[in-house]
Amino acid sequence: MSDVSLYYETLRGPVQAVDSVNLEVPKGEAVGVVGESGCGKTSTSICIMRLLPDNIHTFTGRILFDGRELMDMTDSEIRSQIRWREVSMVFQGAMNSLNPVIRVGEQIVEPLRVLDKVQKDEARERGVARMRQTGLPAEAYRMYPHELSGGMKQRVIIAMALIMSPKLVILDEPTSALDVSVQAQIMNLLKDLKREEDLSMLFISHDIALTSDLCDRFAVMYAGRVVETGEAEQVLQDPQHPYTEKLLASVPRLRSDVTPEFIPGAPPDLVNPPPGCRFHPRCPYVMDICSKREPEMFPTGDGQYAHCWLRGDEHG
Amino acid sequence: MNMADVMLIEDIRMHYQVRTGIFKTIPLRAVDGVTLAVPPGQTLGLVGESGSGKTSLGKLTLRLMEPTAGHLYFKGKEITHVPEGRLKWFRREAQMIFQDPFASLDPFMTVDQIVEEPLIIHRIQGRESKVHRALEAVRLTPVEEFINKYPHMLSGGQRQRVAIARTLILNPSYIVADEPVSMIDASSRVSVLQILSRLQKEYNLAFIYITHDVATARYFSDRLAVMYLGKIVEMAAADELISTPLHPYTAALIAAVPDPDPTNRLTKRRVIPGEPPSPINPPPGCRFHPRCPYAAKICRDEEPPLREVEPGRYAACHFSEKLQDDLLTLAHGHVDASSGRSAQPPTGASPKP
Amino acid sequence: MGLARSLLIKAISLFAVLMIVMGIIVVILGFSGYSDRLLNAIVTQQTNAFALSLPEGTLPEARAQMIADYETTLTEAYGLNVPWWGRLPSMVWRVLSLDLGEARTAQSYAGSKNINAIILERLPNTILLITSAIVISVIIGLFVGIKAATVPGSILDRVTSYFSAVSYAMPTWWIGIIFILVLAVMLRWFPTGLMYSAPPPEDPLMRFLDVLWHAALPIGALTLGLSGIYIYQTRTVVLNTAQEDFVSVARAKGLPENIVRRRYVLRVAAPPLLTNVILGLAGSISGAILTETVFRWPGMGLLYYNAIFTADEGIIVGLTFMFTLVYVVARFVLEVLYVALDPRVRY
Amino acid sequence: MPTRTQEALQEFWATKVAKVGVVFLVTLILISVFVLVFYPLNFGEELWNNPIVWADNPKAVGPSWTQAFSSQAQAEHLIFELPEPVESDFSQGFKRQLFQVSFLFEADDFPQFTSFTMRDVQFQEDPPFVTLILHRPDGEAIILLDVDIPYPEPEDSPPYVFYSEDPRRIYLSGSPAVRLAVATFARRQLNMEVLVSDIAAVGPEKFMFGVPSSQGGRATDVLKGEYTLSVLVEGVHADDAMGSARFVVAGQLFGLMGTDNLGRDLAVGLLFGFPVALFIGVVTSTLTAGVGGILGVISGYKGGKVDMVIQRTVDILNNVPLLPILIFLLFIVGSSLWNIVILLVVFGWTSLTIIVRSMVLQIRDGEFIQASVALGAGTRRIIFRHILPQVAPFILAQLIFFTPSAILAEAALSFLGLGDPSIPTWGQILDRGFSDGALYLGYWWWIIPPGILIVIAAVTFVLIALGFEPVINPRLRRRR
Repeated sequence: MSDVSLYYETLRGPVQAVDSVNLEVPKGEAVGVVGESGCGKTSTSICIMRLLPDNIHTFTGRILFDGRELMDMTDSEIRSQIRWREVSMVFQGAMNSLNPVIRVGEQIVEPLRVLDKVQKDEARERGVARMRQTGLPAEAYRMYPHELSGGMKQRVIIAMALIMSPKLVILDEPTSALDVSVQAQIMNLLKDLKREEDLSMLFISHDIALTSDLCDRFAVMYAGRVVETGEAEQVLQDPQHPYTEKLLASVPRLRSDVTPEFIPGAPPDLVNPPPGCRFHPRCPYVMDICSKREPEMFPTGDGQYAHCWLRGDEHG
Repeated sequence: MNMADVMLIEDIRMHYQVRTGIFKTIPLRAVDGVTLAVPPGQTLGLVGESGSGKTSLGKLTLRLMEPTAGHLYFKGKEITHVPEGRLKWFRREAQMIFQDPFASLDPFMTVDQIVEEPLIIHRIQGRESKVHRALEAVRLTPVEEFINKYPHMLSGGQRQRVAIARTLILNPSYIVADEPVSMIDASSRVSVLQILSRLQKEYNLAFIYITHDVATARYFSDRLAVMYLGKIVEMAAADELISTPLHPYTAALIAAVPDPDPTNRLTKRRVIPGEPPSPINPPPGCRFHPRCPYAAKICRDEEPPLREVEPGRYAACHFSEKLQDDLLTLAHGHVDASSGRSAQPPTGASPKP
Repeated sequence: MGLARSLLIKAISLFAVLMIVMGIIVVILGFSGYSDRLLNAIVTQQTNAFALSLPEGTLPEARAQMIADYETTLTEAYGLNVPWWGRLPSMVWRVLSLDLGEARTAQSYAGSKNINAIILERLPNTILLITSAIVISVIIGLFVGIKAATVPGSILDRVTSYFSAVSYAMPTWWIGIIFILVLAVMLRWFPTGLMYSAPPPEDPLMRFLDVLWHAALPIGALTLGLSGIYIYQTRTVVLNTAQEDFVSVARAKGLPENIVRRRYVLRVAAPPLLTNVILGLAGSISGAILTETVFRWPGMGLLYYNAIFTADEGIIVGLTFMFTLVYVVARFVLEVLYVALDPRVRY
Repeated sequence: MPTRTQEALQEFWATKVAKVGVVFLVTLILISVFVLVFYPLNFGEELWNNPIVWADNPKAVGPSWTQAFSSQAQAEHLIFELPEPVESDFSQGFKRQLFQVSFLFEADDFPQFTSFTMRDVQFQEDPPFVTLILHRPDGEAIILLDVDIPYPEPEDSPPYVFYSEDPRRIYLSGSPAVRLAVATFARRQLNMEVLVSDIAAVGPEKFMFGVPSSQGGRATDVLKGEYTLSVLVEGVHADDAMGSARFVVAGQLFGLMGTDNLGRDLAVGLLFGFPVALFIGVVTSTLTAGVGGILGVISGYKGGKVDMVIQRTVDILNNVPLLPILIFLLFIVGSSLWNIVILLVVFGWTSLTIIVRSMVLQIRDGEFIQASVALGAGTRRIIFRHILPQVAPFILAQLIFFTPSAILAEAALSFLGLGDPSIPTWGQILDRGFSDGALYLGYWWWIIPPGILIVIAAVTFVLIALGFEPVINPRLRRRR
């Protein structure tokens, strides 16, 4: 993804939900997109699937998937060639992601039946195989969503996301509604799947600790922009952007005695974001230039980049 | 237990009747025999997953529900079955902070009206200055900027601080905080907890902190009690309980929680299978036995009592002593994703400016 | 098994409703003295019939005695010698066992005064009218409502919402009157009322076409009155459902829009839409009274209207019972459909 | 940032339907206020149902403005008040008064009827002679009638005064004496073979205002031109006199909205319908919303046995076919406006109770209510301060939504003949028209306007309710 912007139209003016975002998901790797609520994480995933709502103000940029430019494709091409076949998605709120009146098995294999015209029995076989893989009993195939527990529903949705063997799976807060023990089960399942299927994953979460459980690379978002990207080791152990640093420091730890701190202030209104670096009103290291010019993407290490004037001085 | 405790809970039970047919009802034991004490100026963390009965227990202690059995003493006075009409003094002393700051404030009232309401209910004079002081105490400053706003104009963290101001304005001595930060963004979570800590010290408040998040519980609580299916399975000082759990469920709960660490992704978490069963039909014997990796025959037949395993450390497991080492690795050791080999707990990230 | 049980519960509760409605009607009739009058009328009528049936040569005294005896027997048989509440159980039983007695003025085509016969004759006519109107309105409602919901805010959407408002506000019977005035009286395209031409055509096909020709205006009026409501309800339910998460998931799955709409929006919206049909049923059965009156359609509604003005209590009680029965049965049928459509209510 | 109420109002006002609805509503209210100021409160009994008031109006004729669409010149309705004599003298023991009026009659159609009314006839001994003479444009005159004034009763004493309280109206078209006079006139002056029975059949006006038609036979054509009616009063005393008189040449058109078959001015009746419809709609819906809302709050907040009783009642009422039961009950209890309103409320509150109950259940378990309980707030404070403000907008929206239903239900019941006869409504006017066959005779002015007014009144509230819908259900908000 390069330079992708997505603004929504509202009564008060356009909301800059996603603003000039660059993001790369290498094959077989999991990239975590981390940020607080309203920072544009989910909107970013919507751009890739092109599941845009009606109130779009601006949608620009380039999205390259496997060498193909998605922005140039028509809606029907996206639908028949990209969605689920190449990129599938596990949505936030597993509870509402399943059609309540269709048996879960049918929902899992539906893309096979509709897009690939696979025969019923074969689809069923493949569906049950995927369900086994995600830890679901075969009997669940004929059940309705309301007969399943939250964890099982989440597994159904993961099985559904894998049914077409896509290259990339977008996971949007896949465990946020689950209990911690079930959350850990699902994370283990995702780790297995990543290894077994050589899947690329885009893991979207507000929980940086949870993200570290799965992801090889991180992209930290703040107020519609990516502020830092890099390998997990780089971002978690040597954060280069003040926001990343503060975000990490705010996480209460279970296994160390670091006292968590908070970031003063509140995220900006995206209808009217602050000029320059959007983090500058909350940044402890703020400089003159921060409120005047938007920082570029400065490389700070091998594959690590930060949008911060602090790093611009050191490296550029 | 000692009568100086602000809140003393004795073998409290809360059973509901759940209708399963037209004529059939089944008892749901949301809280099934819990004994706890909350001393002044201390925080008791109540940790558990959904359906464990932690919220029910919290509300019972505030008499938002009437217990089925057991006794509640507040500052030595029994309040178990006192009718609502004679509880007004208690309502002044005991307060609750709710999970969802978007739901716990009346959307039709301004910040001013919300914070003022307790004063009106208890007919307390000098409302304006008290509201100002309360808002200042929760750092909603300048007060003038917030006082006339409606809840929907505030962020989650700000709303929760309004809710805290509302509970504190009566100078209570006991507060039940039910997941007060779980719906707030990570960056403001800590600020809300810090405000609570500061006020606790200032006013010598007794807290029950209800949460599913072991990490914030450890940070904010003096003692922790772990609940599973309506019962307390382990109770100890927060640090001890986290670092050396004595109950398999506690260990599993801790194991499930990651710290931000790049090595996490290379290993798999040791998780307990299954999901918390419904409290409608709890398993016989130890309620955790169907999911427990160490379950033996005795666990199916005999319910383990909550006993003092070590001084000041209580656990409800037949094998607490024997399992100590295993539980430590279960909770903090990682298993390599490919080999299943135990890895050492990391020492945490070291952020630097 | 659970399915059968939940349907049984529904059946029992609907039967209870029927019983309670009957009870209320009977109590009100008794309390207000109508029941006494009703029964007295029957006794007088039957006594007169008995008097006529007596052989010619009977002596006047013996005749008077026999008639008086007969009348006493009847009075006792109908329980007129006890106050109205004493008759309650037997009355309820009579109505429940569909023994509705005799009408005072109304007659069946064959000339019978038996209320059962009259009602049974009228029932199919009413059902013909209502069923066709509801089926057509639901089809129109679904079709247009879905179209309007596809692009909320479009011209079609706005036009339909105005149409719905006006359609809701337009009494069906008045639409019928306008139809008669314009299409029957002024343009003479359709008959002004009734169900058959003056001598009904002999040929079955022609007879059927004749009924169709007569039914066109009442069905048209009912449809115009009902469809607006169905369009609006469909639009609302579909719009609500279309914003559920699982619909976005279905789109993300790469399903073509028609499948998304059919399986994810309409299939899920079907149970609430059906609820609307169930609730609409009440309105249309009621509407039939007015529509039949306007078009002089020989159904239960017209019978009811005439019964009110001839104070034919027997018919009023009988028909009120029948209306409730038809309604309750229709509701039950729809409940069964509902259970079939929504797996969540099968407990 | 605006408050919630302001936001809601903005959202409401943003929809076009709401604006149209509000404009309609204001109009309805203005008309109703006008009616309430200018009409007597017992309009129904005193005026509408009093045939004397409408006697001189033409029966079942269309509105005047339809003349514009007609190729034929229809007869205008002419009313002539004759307040005083044009001549009056007393000489030689002979009193003579002459009342006179001249008028142009240019219509292509004959008048529907003619009538003559006299007031304050007074005399000393014998009643005076009153003679009606019609002078035609062709110079002919018809002595229509010598009015018979009865002799006074023996116990009365002079001067005798007749027809002061109760003016004497003579329906000339139906008077045998007029028929005879006109028949004689037609035979002698018009040379037509006309019998008295013919005149009874077609009405005397055909000859009073006609000349033999070119078609021949007994057909006549209208004689256009200036007519004069003279009323001669002859007595023997100086103060024998007639006070005043009125002469009506009934037209084929009348007023703004025409008349019904009793000659009632439909415009007047329709106007009176405005406040009645508003009253029925608003009172019924307010009571319904009040009962439904209160029972819903009680049912939801109290729970337990109270809840169960309310819910079972709702179940029963919901499963009852409404109109037949309403008709049945109204038939038993008798139709009065209040009975209609009460029955509509009794059967109308259930839907709101169900929804309010579920809303209250949700709110009651909501955290801010629990927070208030924890603060020690009493039941009253919780219900009035926290629960009612949440459900009130919804109840208000439902109140508006109930209004058209009430208006339509009353219209339907009235149409079935179950309306309150002392208070005319649009439904009752429609019922009269329908049962008197107006429909089949093509008297559209009697059928269409009341229906349109019912629709407009109902539409007004439907539109406002539609405007409220996006406020209550944000999912339906149109994206701009």
